[in-house]
Amino acid sequence: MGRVLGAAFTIHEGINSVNTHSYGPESRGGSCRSEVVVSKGEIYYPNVRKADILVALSQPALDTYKRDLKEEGIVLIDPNSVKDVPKSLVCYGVPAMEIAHSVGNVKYLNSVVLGALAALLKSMIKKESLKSAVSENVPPKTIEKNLEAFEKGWTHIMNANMAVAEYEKEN
Amino acid sequence: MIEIVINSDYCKGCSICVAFCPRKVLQTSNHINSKGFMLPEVVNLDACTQCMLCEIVCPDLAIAVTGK
Amino acid sequence: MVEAAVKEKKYPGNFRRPYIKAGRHYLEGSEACVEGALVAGLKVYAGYPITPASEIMEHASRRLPQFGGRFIQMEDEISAACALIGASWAGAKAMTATSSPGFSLMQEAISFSIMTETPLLIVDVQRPGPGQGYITTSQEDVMQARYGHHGEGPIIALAPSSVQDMFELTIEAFNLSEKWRTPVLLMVEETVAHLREQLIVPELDTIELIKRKKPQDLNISPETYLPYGHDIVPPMANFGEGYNINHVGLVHSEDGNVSNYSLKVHRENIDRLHQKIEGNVNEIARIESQFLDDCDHVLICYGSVARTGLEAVKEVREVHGIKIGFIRLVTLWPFPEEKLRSLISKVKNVFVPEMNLGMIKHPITEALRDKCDRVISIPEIGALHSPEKLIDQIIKGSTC
Amino acid sequence: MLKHPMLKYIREEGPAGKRLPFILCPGCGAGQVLNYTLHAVDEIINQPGVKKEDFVFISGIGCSSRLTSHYLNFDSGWTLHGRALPVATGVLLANPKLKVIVFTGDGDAAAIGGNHFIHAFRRNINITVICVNNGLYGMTGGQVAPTTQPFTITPTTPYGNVEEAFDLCKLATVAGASYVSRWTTAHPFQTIKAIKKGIANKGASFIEILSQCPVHEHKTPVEMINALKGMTVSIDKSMNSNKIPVGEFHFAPRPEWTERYEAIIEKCNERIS
Repeated sequence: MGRVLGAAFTIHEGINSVNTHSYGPESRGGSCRSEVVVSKGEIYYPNVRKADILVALSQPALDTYKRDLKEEGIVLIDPNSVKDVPKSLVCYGVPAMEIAHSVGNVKYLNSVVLGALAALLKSMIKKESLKSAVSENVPPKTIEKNLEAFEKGWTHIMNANMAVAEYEKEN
Repeated sequence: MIEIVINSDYCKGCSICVAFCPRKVLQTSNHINSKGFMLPEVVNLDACTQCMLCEIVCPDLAIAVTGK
Repeated sequence: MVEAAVKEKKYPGNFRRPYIKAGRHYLEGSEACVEGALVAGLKVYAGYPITPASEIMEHASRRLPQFGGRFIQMEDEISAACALIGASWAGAKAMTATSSPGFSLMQEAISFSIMTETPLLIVDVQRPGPGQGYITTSQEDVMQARYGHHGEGPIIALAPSSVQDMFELTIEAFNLSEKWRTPVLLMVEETVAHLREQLIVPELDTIELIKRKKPQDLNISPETYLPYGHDIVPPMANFGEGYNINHVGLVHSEDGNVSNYSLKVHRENIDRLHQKIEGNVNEIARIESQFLDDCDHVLICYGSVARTGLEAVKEVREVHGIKIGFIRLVTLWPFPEEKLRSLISKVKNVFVPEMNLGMIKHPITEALRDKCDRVISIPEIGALHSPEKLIDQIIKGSTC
Repeated sequence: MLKHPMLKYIREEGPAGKRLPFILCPGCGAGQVLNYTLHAVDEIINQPGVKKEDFVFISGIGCSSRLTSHYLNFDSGWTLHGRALPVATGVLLANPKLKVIVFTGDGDAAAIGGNHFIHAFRRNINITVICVNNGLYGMTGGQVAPTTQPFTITPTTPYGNVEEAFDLCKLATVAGASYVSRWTTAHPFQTIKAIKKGIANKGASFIEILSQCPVHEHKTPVEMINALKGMTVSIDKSMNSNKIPVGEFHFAPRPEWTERYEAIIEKCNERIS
């Protein structure tokens, strides 16, 4: 997921990005993590120190890695598996697993989340850039399904945003 | 004419050629080379059938027989 | 120049070789390393899986047959390194990648290939030790690279710090090994091997490729050919070309004779091997530097530490007003003592951040013995220094 | 002067001086094995279409490995102890057209190089392994080897060897060699024939040659060769015998490593074009 996000920024937007991933026993069956640093300038230190956005797809992942999130950072979760989110965080939910299954199977989960991320990052990166990066990084036979998953993730967040906006307008 | 030549620089006097020769053409001699090895000598050239066995078994490529 | 290599068909079949395209890519360090090697003309990869170097091996196994090259997974690191030696003798550019414990197993083969003057490339994706240590990042093999193998054997070792470097220095490593007829080590850290970032590939025919000097090129006949003679870097005949080359690892004279041993023959043999590399250190070694004009202090680093190093130096200069220069050793071995000395006139402190407890600090201290007040090691184990840590240490060190 | 015919394949001297006589002790079986091998190679080179420069000799370390040190007028590599097979594998990866012959000893092949031994045969890569088995470590002083018989007294088993010996031919066969035979230095013509067959076999061939070490066994070469003859029996008469069987144990050609890999290269080629 980090690789696709990084490629979208670097290849399609010409913005520097560096992607690192956790490497160890945890990447083979436990919780694993992938980090992306994006900058218009040079990126020297490759790791994330204080993240603006954290995508946490399991409760242990959020519990472990929330320490690296800015105090008022944004967290994107799958509400079906992550129940306990600290109040201080700005939280968005996308039922990624559920949507992935509706598209086909669990393999499309990453594309759902990328679609959701695209909605959250829409001021920074064009939706089309991310869609192109998804198409280039998945097996050719699955492009259509992946893009469908991407769109569903995108729509989910956009609808949620609209709901929030309406709610705020009403109150 | 058959010729059997023993290279005294290369020979280490192991006598394997003497043992392998089916016609007793060769025999260990009293000639000692510069390294102190006792060389074989040809004692019965007429009996040689050019079977080349002495040439084939020599560990030091030190003996040569005229080819057929 | 790549075109020339393509034209020189060593294998049957007309391959439309799918070289990496010129332009912008988003690749992992491991992938960039293999792509660079393929551009350099890699033909044989023999390896053994080990974390965190397996990605290089996996990528090579996918890509090599597309170029008519051969990939083999050997039974251990020892045999992997030895297979490279055989492949190189038969004329192929050969490489392997391993990590620290496997690198230890390859030391005998490295020593042997120094003695037999066999060009090959070994990539060491370093992990912390001793023992199994851990599988995170490290620079703990930089001394093993030079002194790990038995005997007086000079080595060439390079330290990449970015994905771009992984591509470019792999090509440079092959060029150096072919030019100087010697094994070359690429001392990578896990940080760089698993980093994904931008890689800009130049037009392939602008990349300079060096091939080993052969006796045929110098009109030397098989009868007069000396496998270890003619020049300080002897021309190397490949197997199968009728030059009847005898590769020997015992002390030998120029014609490869091992039975006329004398102290003189021994000394000449070792002196030439040493001179070939150490005597040409200024041509072989590269150093990058910034902000050296007005500096009171200097930070010297290599590999991925150069990333944080440069960030820290910039911030310390801009925010804290401390005049500190930046030096990155692209080449670790042969150690570029003369070049390093020529860059620095006189400074107070030399900071040496390393992902070990201070290894390259020693040759730096030796090189700058009269050019600085003190050398301060900034060690880190198992992780890349954060810029904050470096900034903090630099401020502390330069104000007391 | 009349010279031994095989000296045409030997560098008797070079610019830095003489290389012969061989460094081997008087009556060493390794020298005989070299002689047999050169006879076999000579017969193959005299066949039409075979070039001398296609032959490559690789060896490890030990008495038998000294054969390829600097004596041969062929391409050769004298490599690390036990590592001849991986180096030979590398040679074939770079140029599968070459005919690679490996000289090795019992310690080199079965002890330090034991792992490479089984894997080279499993891969069935196109090498001919000629193993000079004298049952001990000659170069280092006659110590016990993995092929030494139990109860034998050697410098490192002063109270007798407590271990059983390897049967290298069985080991090579189960590991996957496509041609396996065993002879002794007392069987010159059979050995030459076996080596020729081994080189002709496209795949991994193993030829074990039981050999004498007169120095460490404290016997004359001739006594030892006679003993080798006496202690062995042809494989078809070996059923009810305690003697060591000699002959051709296994011949079953199967796809060779580089041939199989060639198919992968072809497939990649098709997919690209």
